[in-house]
Amino acid sequence: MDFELSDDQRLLVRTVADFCKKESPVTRLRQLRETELGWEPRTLAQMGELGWLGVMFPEEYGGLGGSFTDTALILEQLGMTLVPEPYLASIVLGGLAVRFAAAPERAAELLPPLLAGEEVWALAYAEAQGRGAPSDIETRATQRGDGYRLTGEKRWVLAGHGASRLIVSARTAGDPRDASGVSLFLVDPKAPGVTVTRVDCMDGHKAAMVSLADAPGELLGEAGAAAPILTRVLDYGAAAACAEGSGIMQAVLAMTRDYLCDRAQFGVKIGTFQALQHRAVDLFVETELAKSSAIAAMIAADDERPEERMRAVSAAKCQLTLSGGFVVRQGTQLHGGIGVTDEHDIGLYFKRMHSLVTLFGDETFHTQRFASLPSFTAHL
Amino acid sequence: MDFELSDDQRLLVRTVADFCKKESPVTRLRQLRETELGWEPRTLAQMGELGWLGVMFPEEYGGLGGSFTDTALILEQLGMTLVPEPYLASIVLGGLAVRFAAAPERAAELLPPLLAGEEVWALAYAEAQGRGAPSDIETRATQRGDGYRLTGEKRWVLAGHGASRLIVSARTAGDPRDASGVSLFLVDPKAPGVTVTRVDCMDGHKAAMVSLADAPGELLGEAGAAAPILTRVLDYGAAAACAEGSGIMQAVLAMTRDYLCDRAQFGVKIGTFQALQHRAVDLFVETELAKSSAIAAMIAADDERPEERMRAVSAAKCQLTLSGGFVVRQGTQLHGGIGVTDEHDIGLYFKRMHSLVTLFGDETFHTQRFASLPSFTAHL
Amino acid sequence: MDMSFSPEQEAFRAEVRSWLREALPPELAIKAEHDAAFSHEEVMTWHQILAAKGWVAPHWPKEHGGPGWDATQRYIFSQELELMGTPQLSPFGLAMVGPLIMQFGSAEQQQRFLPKILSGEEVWCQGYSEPGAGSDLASLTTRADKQADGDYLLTGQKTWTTYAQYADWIFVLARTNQDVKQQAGISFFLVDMKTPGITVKPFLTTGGTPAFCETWFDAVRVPKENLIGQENMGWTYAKALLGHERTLVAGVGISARTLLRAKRLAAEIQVNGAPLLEDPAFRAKLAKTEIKLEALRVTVLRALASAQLGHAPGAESSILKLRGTELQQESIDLLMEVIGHDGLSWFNAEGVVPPRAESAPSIFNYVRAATIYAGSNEIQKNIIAKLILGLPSA
Amino acid sequence: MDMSFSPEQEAFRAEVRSWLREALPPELAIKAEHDAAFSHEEVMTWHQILAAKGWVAPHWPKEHGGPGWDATQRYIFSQELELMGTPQLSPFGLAMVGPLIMQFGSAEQQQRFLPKILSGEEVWCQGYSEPGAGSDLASLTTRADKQADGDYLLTGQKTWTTYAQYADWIFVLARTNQDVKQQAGISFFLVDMKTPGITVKPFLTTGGTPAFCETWFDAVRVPKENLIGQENMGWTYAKALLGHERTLVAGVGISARTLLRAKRLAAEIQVNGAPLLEDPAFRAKLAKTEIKLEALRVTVLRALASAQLGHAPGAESSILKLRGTELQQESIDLLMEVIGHDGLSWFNAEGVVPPRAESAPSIFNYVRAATIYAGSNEIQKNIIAKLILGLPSA
Repeated sequence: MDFELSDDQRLLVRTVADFCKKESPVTRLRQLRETELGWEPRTLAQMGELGWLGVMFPEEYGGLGGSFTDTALILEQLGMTLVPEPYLASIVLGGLAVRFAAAPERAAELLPPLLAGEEVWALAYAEAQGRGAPSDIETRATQRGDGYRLTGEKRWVLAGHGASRLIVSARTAGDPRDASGVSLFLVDPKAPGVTVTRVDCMDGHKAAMVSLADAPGELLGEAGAAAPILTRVLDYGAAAACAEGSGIMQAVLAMTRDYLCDRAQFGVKIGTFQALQHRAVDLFVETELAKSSAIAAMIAADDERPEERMRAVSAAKCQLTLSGGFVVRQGTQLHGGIGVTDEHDIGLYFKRMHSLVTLFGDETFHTQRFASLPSFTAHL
Repeated sequence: MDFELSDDQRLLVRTVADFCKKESPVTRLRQLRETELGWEPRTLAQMGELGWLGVMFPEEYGGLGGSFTDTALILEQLGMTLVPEPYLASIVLGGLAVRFAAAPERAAELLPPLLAGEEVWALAYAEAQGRGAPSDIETRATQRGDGYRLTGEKRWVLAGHGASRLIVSARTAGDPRDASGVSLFLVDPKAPGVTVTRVDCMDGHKAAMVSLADAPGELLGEAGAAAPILTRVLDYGAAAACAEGSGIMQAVLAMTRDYLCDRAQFGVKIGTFQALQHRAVDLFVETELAKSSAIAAMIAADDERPEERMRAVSAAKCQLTLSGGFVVRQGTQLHGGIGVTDEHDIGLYFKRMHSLVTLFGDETFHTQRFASLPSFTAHL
Repeated sequence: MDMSFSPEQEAFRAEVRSWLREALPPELAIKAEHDAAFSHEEVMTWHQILAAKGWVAPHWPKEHGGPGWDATQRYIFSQELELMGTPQLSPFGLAMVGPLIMQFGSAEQQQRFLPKILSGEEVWCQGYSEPGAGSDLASLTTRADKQADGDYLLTGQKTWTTYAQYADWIFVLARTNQDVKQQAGISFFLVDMKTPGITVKPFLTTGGTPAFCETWFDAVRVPKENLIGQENMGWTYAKALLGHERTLVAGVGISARTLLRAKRLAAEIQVNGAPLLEDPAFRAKLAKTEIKLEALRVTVLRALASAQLGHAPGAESSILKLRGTELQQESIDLLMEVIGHDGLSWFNAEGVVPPRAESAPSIFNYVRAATIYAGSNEIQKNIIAKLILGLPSA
Repeated sequence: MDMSFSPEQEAFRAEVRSWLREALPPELAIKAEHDAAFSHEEVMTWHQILAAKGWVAPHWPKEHGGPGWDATQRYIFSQELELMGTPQLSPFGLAMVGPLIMQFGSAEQQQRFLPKILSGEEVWCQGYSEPGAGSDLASLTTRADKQADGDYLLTGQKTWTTYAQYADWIFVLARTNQDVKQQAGISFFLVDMKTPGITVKPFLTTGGTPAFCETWFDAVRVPKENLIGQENMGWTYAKALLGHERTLVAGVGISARTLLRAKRLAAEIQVNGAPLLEDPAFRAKLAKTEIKLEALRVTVLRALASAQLGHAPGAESSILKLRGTELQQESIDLLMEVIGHDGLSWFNAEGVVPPRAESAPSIFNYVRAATIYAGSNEIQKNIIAKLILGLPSA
């Protein structure tokens, strides 16, 4: 048992924190949310050069061979200043989907430019029904010659508007919600039959609605076996959300504390009011607890035993909803009027937290999953 | 729409409040919980003489022909000083079960001594399984000659240790949880085959475990039709719990406020600490809200339309759990160390609140019932 | 005690309901059906329709153009509006400065202003808060300097002037005496927004809409006729205003409407092959919020019934703002949980998300203001602790 | 970072588990299995068994008789105790005065007292709070007056002296200097309970058991050898003690055990013909508490891991008391909800309710003390606000 960062990790965290502070304060998100793309390709490339994108990928794919913990530590820092580059969408979701679904040699061909920050990928798994459950999809892929054609509607494809490759889930067999029969495909967003419509997200990010009408797709890995892979990738997504959310809470706690020390009303700093002090302590407590469960999830995310992984990830995602929801709400409340102006940064943290809470399984989903694992009824 | 008390009601409330203050402060419960019976027959008789017991019963049964609201107003006052006489157990549960189940002429024979405070009755409806659901019982009654014989185990029969009559639910047909087939019987606790074992309750009240082995019982009303009657009686019980609980909250709020004004630490009254002030306000808010929903329930309890009745009663019972649970917990917390000594009254309020929250359907039961009523999905 | 409605009251309900169905223009009815956001113009259209019917100000006395309803009728009317989802009227004229002018204004002021508030000809906004005076409103520094001719010159900055960009008039608290402390030197003015020297700059809330403005006054001349009551008594008037229609501030209708919307959407959204509304755990969650809202609704009724009997607002009315705004937030939070990933949507084209879901993300953000404005909930608690519970001051 | 256990650590776990199964006497094992309440004698029996094995003080250094385990081993040991439901040892000697004597006591004091704490020969209790000095402990008035011979005469009243009726020794904070303010004039004494002038009167808590006592000191002679460290430095020592094994105070094991008990009972209790544990809404409720408890458990692990590296307690350790006691209450509340009407039972004969449910009502009441004692949670928040968040003082 060891909660200490290695020297390499410590250096990594310091480097990312420096970058966020100096090169990507919250004003960057503010500017970039007004653009069509929402991020800067050259910043992404810079992250690639620094090795941040490939940190958890094997070396043969162009990565550094680290763990998901390394990725999570980066995301925690990026969360603190709301860095808008699509790390979670492109690297965690897109990259890991290909890593785990594609045959190793194909993955080795595909991944290097992604991890170098030269490309952006997007994972199109969600549809109108099913709340993003990997098996609850109606998009179908049918074999035509030596390729596949896909037809269906994918929703809220994060970073899909700016992606050079889409990884799309579709049924090659079975009915919606059947455990098997789900496959993953590589789809060129410019191919005939693919319509990508950019949509704006509350948090300033962008996404796409993707319409597929007999669109060509390349099967990744084995047909019909992608549901557990997607579940695993979405668990990485959930753990990533917890890490980023932990960064957000730390930032909100710090800015709230500063505001309480700074703002005067009734002739004194409002931080002297005991009711507000105790509320600030509640923020602190929730931030620390969510950090703990995020740590457990980032470590467990790499666990090969699905039950261990799911237990820690579901616990952390629930805790994120409880703690994160509380921290951004009460952080806003403690800021008073200024906190509900678009001008103040806290609203941007509030918005991003909602995305993280919503995506990759909400509280209801993860509470129920946690309660359905054998570990929940162990020792009875 | 009218939330004003009538002149008669106002007088009634004043009289009961005076009685509680002068003749039954909390010390009475403290003394009587050490006795075998737990209440004083002469006080009950006094209540009967004053007309408090029969207030909601028709005149032909020896009552005053009032409404349940009158009863609830009395219970609210009794709650304020934790008056130990078994009003809820004997009059609301026992009396109303006979009123609604028995043929009118039989009810007219039976009820007068109860309402005069000369007798105590107890309703034996709960068994080990089923959480007190009227139909989920295993006790059976079989016809023998012109009477019935009952066999089964009844649990937590409130006031059952001191009752001269037991009203017992048993199946005359059907299987556990069948909607029909439940009947109500009048059972003499001294009859052969009846074993009444006194048990102590946390709140200082007493109850009985009742074991029936081929015990004789008199059928009340129609065989097999008692489940809806029991549901109605238990709804009265729940509404009564809300009224009594409302009185408890008001008392706890008042004593907590007084303690905050009185206790000094760090050289000042602790009521000057803003965090404690705001907590006290939370107590106040919850007390007012619970009072509102208790009022709605006491009015709706007499409603002949089951859906209207169940909606208001379930809402109030849930609100009692939320508000009442909060008020006694935080009231205790605000009292600090003294609040967890047996010597201080607040612990007695805490205990009684738990009984009220637990009995006649807990939060889970009433939330689910509320959500299953057609009104919950009206206007969709 | 009685919570039922008499046959006359039920007949009144039927009359209101049938008139509303007729009167709400089809384009507004569709938006109402979908709980879409209404534009200022649409709100004013609806204001004028209600005004023409004589129903725009249910709580105004008959002599000033109210319909002469009792509290129960007003409650029934508000319930029917809630069920239809009609646009919410601006409160600044109807609920705030109107009643204040009735109570403290001169006969001339009443004749001059009240009819145009009723008709909607003149739209009002509120000039209370300042950048340095939020919760501590009495520390405001906008000054009104009396001139030789008795008029005033108004100088200062107000913020949170809701919809000032659409307003014809603003009511302003300003300091007329610099020498006395805090509340004592404040007066209450009615100011024409067209007066030279006024600059209005809308700013975005976190809801993404320009609901609020900064409003600057640079030596703005206010005629002496536009002072309400006596000089330096403005704080007293403003405080009395807080007593008006406190029941409105609970926003039970808003929360109930949001919950209804959440249920409607939950009935459509499929999770695990069944409507989300059928998920027992989620359904219990919705039920719990509805139960809390019911308790608040009865509390509002208690306050209304008490007011109808002419009693002063009781203890129960003080909790309405506190719990009402909390439940507004809790219900929109539930709605957002219902719509799931569609709640990510931010001002996209029509059709991207189901119509009923469209306005939710903006409200989800904006409604954070509810526990802050009109006296933050922390300030409310201070007041209750002191005035109702009588707890000692430090 | 790593949350897994090494093969050596797993082997250690196996050793602990198998020893516990052997060592726990059958009559205690049955009580443990049912989570029944243990008597003082039973607790001491278990103390002596652990002492004989050398495992009674996992956190004591080896030179004073600890087993020499690292933080992970101690954690594994505590997990295994939790899983078995073994009696909880009194903390006053082992976790409180023992470590304090190690840190601040003289060599003579260490030799005199530590072995008998370990062996269980001498049972300790704590004399801190007074009727007028609860949260404001520094306002205590018990006085220790120095005599000509250097000994002290102790006079005053202590309250909340947990299990003083069973104690051989008490550690006491008393005022040795009346002229300086608050904390400055307080000293720390070890007092033999057999000294003349001590009166102990147990009183009932709301849990219905005499867990606490009032303890009076009437000119009780305390030899000068029993002063810890320097005169007037007692507050400093007591504060340092708070740092010891803060992780214990979270009570994760207690809460986890309560949850397990709730689940076991919920699996047996039939509602609507199915186990309560299968009710999706109720199961989600249990899961949510377990999830919060998991977050706390990891927080404890973070604190332990940090301590193992010799770091000062980090920010994370300050929340353990706060959240840990809240979860102790939340989990017993759930247990009470599970047992339903059996939770009405109050010290009835065996068999009236299922064995696992028997002790629940008493604990349900008693555990309200957890958020009050050892520095109420409000005091904890004051401390965190000031020391960790650095918020300004009024």
